[in-house]
Amino acid sequence: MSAHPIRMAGIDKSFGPVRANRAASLDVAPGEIHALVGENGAGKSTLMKILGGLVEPDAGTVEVNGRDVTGWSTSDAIANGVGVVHQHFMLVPTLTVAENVVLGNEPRRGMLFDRTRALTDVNALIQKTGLVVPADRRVSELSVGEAQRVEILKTLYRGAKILILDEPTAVLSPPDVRELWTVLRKLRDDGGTIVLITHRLDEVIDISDTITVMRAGATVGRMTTSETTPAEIAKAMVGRDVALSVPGRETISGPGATADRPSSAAGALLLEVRDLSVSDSRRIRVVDGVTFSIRAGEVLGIAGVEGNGQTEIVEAIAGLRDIAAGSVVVSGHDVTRATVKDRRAAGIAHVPEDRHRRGLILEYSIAENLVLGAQDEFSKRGSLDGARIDAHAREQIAKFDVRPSTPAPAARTLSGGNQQKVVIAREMGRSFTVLLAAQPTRGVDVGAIEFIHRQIREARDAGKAILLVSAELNEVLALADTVAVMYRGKFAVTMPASDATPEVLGPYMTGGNSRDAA
Amino acid sequence: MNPFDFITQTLRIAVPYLFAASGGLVAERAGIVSLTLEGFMLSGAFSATLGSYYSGSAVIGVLAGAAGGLLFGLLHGIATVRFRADQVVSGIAVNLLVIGLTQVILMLLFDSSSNSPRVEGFQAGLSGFGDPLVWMGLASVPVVAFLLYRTPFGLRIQAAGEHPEAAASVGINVRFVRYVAVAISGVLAGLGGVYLALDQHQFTNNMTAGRGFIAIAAVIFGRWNPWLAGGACLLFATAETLQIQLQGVGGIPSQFIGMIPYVLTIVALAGLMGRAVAPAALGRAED
Amino acid sequence: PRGTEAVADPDATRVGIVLDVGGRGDKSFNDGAYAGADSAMKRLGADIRFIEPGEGADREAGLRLLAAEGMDLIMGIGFIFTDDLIVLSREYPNSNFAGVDFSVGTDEAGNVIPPPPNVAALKFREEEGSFLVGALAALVGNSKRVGFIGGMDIPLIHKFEAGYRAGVKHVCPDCTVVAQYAGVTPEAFANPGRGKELALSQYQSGVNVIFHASGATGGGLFEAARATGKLAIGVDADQAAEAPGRVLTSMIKGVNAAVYDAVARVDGKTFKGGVYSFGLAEGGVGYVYDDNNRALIPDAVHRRVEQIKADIIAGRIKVPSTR
Amino acid sequence: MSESFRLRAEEALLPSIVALLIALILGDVLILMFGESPAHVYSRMIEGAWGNPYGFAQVLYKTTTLTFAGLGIALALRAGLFNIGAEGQLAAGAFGAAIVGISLPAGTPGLVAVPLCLLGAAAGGLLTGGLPGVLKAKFGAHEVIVTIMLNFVVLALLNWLIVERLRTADTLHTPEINAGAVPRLSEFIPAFHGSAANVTFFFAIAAAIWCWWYLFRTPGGYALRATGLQPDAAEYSGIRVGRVWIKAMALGGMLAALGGTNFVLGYKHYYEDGFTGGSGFLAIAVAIVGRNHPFGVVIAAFFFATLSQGGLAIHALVPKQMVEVLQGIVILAMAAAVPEVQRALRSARKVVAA
Ligand SMILES: Nc1ncnc2c1ncn2[C@@H]1O[C@H](COP(=O)(O)OP(=O)(O)OP(=O)(O)O)[C@@H](O)[C@H]1O
Ligand SMILES: Nc1ncnc2c1ncn2[C@@H]1O[C@H](COP(=O)(O)OP(=O)(O)OP(=O)(O)O)[C@@H](O)[C@H]1O
Ligand SMILES: [Mg+2]
Ligand SMILES: [Mg+2]
Repeated sequence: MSAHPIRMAGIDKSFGPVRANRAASLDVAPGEIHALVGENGAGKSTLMKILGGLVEPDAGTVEVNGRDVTGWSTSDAIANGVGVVHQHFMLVPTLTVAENVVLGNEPRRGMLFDRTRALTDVNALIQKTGLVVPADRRVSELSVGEAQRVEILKTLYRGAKILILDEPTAVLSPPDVRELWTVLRKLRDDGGTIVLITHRLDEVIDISDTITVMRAGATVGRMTTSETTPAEIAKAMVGRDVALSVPGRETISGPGATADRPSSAAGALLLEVRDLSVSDSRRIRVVDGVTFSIRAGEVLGIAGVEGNGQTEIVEAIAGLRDIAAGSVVVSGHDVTRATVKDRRAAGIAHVPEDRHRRGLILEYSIAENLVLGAQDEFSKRGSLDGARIDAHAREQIAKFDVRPSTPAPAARTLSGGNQQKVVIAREMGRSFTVLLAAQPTRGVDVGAIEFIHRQIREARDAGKAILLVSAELNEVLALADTVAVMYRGKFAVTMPASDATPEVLGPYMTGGNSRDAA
Repeated sequence: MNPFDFITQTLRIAVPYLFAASGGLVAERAGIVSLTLEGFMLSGAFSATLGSYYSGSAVIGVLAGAAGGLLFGLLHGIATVRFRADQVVSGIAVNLLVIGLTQVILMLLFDSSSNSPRVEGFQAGLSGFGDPLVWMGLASVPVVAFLLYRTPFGLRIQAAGEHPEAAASVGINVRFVRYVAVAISGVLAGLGGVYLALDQHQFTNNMTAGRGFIAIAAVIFGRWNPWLAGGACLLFATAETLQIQLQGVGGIPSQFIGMIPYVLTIVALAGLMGRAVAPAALGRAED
Repeated sequence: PRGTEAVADPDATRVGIVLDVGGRGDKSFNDGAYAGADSAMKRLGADIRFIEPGEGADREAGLRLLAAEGMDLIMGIGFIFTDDLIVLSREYPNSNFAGVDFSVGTDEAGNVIPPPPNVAALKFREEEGSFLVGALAALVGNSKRVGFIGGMDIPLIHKFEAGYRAGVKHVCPDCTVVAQYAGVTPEAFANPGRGKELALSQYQSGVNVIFHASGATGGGLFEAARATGKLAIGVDADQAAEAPGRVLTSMIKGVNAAVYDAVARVDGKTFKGGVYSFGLAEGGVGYVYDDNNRALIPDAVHRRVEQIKADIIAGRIKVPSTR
Repeated sequence: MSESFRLRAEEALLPSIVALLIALILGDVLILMFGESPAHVYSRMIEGAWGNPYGFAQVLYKTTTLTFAGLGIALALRAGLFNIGAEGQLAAGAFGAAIVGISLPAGTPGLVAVPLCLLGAAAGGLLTGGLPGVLKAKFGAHEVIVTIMLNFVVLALLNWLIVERLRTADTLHTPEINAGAVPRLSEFIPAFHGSAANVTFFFAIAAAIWCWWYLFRTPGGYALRATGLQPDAAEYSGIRVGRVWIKAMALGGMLAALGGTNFVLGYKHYYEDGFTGGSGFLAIAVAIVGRNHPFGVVIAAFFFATLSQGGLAIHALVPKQMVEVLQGIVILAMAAAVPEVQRALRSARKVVAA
């Protein structure tokens, strides 16, 4: 078998003005685990979608096992043993695990869907691969880790020999990641070929055999894992030497980052959360009796695997979710039952985790977005004060270095990083005492991350109380004074950042050391 | 009125609702909003009348009626799936188009703005149960439940309505699934109209009289579950039978008795069932 | 025969007719008017134009168009034209106007307010015809329950019900009249499915004869009559063909005759405004008795009904027009 | 600035123009099926609508009702809600105005009576539009279904009030109002003599200007549009989405209801069962063809009014229902063409820009 399983060359793909891929190439040898790395928006997912038949390239050729398959469809890809596990879950929540796994390839008895066989087949596959999930459960009831396993089961069920995984570890806890590695190695040893996308350079070093680096849509490097270092990979990704503050487990700005901190814990109590409980729409407690407080000049960082209640905590404090029990006090004012508007008036600023859904009105201009929530203050005798809104926008744009630097463009037309800057500018550009920052650097590039981190540090130094939630453990470690780990709706542990390391916190993230497990 | 008559009357009244609601359910589960049921029914009724009139055969009438529903089902499909037109807007347009076209053609062919000549129908008998369409209407609920839950295609319909991207990622042609679903809904709702027309042995202008909207209410009332939606159809039909039986009793004005199904729907939407659990991708164009 | 732009004789009487919402081909009211106009065209050589309005404001627009063209007679078909005719007749005092079912108001003292001098209000005493078919239904029906199905639940239709009810009671004081309406919106005149279920439930409750005043909804009644073998009574025109052998009779409303008559008067230069009420005496309403239904009506019954008719004409029986 | 204005105008107008062209072509085919010449039919239509002062004034009359109802629908749509209830709201508004007008003593000065009648109309709209808004906000009841159902309920209720409570002999209308009438346009422009067009037309234009100001120049409108575009983001920013929904539906209902005064205060001076004649449904098309912009709504209302008035002039040539068919085609073409043309437009610009 001399033909390479994957050979892509000269791939071009544009989405409107965005050139997602430009003359990108990829060459994967048989039986290897190949890592595909690059900054946000570098074009990794697009390249893999082209390989998986989801997206058609504008130019270039795709060869699979030596055959030209350029422009094939998803079903062609599946039929030829190419399986993609997408960055965003592609599962139908109302169907069961087994139904999701066999969807599109259903076992039949006559013209009927053979549900029994689907179940036995999927259970057999679970046995064989060790990807344990309850096959007859609805997907909506699964944890993210389980859902991730279902995604992999889906591709294997279709007999995938070439497996593409787009950031499968983003939502997994360290033990889950280790389990995944076992599965992937086994698949490789059974003759499979694996392409893995991840932002975590330690993982790249851990698992891959070969690495392809992408930057701005193009392939800029190809290296053998055993012959390179994280720093070298990072340099290739960004195109210059970087003091790695890019999240990546071993490359974070270590304990030194905390050294420049002024001694905190002296300020006034600005945010007090007591016995906070939040239920989801199915009345399941997703936040379960959490208590903490933050003083002026303090950053509390919440780490944890996503989906353990972090989103809900922030949204409950911000007033976007009903509080089932407990209380929230801001600067001495009880806001437990207050409206979003009143909480904002009480001093809460909020950088939401999903800027597209919550943080911005994408059709509105930059200027309009910069007054979102404050529109009443920017009006005069019942009318919006256009001149003031414009002046305000110019000021904030300059201060937060938003590009393009004019107020008129719609937020939709900005890049992700600049969209996030608009949100930050609005929330931090007004007076506040408590900042809720949820995934503040998600999906933004290195330069922007530096900028945002600086803003957060400055706010802390100015005596604000900051609640930082991030999926990036390293970000939490870099910014927080106190670190809490959330697991299943509770704080599994709270400790000073100076004592915290990934090794110490890791087990708590999966319930290993949690107090109620003890 | 004896219980037998009460039940048979309720079932006869339910037949067009059952057809239309079953059809609407298939389309909605695939993610296509079904405000079109009224138009599908009317086009079914009209085509059935033409088919029966020109062939002299009720069976041909049924086939023609199904084809009429299919035609406008596909039109709605092309507008919303191919051109990604807003599904509510397209629905309103389709309804308007059918009302206008049926009248124009009625005028053209029969020089009448109100009704067609008498056509061949089925020997329904006194209870109405001699009409095969009654049985088909009653069967449409289990058939749709079977389609949705027991066939591979049903699984794909559900996937297309809940998470079209996920369906597409495993090689399912979501557009095709939606076309088929909206075509099925056109045929089924069309058959509801066929029943009305052939039972009357003629087409009367606008003879569906809002039944398509009651059917869509039944789908929502039934929380997009075929069995519950079928139950809702029977509930509405029972309300109507009661309305027929109660008229003139107790001095309640007919206007108020006539409101029962509508008020029932509003109350149900507001109170009894809580938040709707519509298919997640309902109304969203696939891209 | 849509061509209304036929070559016109310059001396012909020119007539313009604005039809009610249902428009041409409704097989009842508007078609009655059309038939009357048609025979006026054929027999009197009149030149007649029709307008079919869409929504409310188009009614006046239609009348106005015709008046502006200097028509000799302008007609509005339906009570809904009443106000529009009054307005136009004042503006065009030298034109003649006629309104079928024109609604004649009364002042506070209960006296009739006459229409303007150039307007002929063509009214029908539907209750008289309904009275006769009510009596017939009770006499032939062989049941203490007699049925009525109305279209939209409105005063105009209540007139039919009131006369019918009185007719039933006149010959059978202990009979019950089961009166039901198909709805409260204009759709109630075009819902045969509902009509059929109403009829079936009446028949199943022991009713043997049902009279309808419900437009196309009545189609359902005739289907029910065919299915059950029981009897139905038609309205406005002779509806015997709707269910051969099962139509006891039809309550005729002579819209065609009234329209023809108005055109003829204009043609003969004898047109005068005022209220023209068409009842049994004038032959404006009546019931069908011919070869189609002779077998259904025993001679004795026929004689009795004819006697009642004579009594009404002679004023010996007062027929109510409200419920 | 002028460049961006040109682009925006292009994006706003081009889809409508393409849709109308498509409808025109399909209309041609239908007319040909009747053996008539499309050019002849269309010219008769235009002539009937714009060819004489009376016809033109009738167009203005119809524009008035459609503008009000279209604004009501557009306002709700801007908040992300589909108001299919304009038919019932028109009727409720007309009835409300009539009731107030009837109760006022004869001879009440117009400056007092007209505003009171308008308030009566608005109250009717507040009830019929506000209820679906409240049910949506409080219980998540789907506004499309609720408004459709409410149409039936409102029409039945008004029918009962007319027939059983306010009965006037033989007819289906309330008694005439004593006070609150609005002058006809023919009092100022004699050529409009006889037309139903009245001063309410200017109320409609004023309402459109107010809507524009409200939507695009006030914090309330800012919040309303934000809610329609991204309810989650609106909620995040402190906008109370449920309240905005209620407000938008109530305001929309009131606007649509004011359309009823065109008939009651300006034309017949009574409420008549069935006077709406489907304007409330046609207004959905008006809102959509007008792209939910208040001024677009006025233009679209004028267009559909022309179609309706012109339709009267072509009876002798094609059946009157042709107009309904044409309306259906216009809406469908519009709905299908808009996303398509916008995409085409964007990619064309990209090519130019690249
Ligand atoms: N469907 C689309 N429409 C428009 N732009 C798109 C689309 N998909 C991707 N893009 C853009 O193409 C570029 C490449 O995106 P892609 O998802 O391939 O990046 P990535 O390397 O996977 O990034 P990340 O690490 O954030 O997942 C980005 O600028 C992205 O916004
Ligand atoms: N789904 C989408 N549809 C349309 N355009 C998109 C989509 N996703 C991204 N884009 C566009 O692609 C461009 C890049 O977006 P993306 O969020 O990937 O930027 P980025 O590379 O992360 O930016 P930055 O460098 O500022 O972080 C933007 O212009 C954005 O508007
Ligand atoms: Mg990005
Ligand atoms: Mg990606």
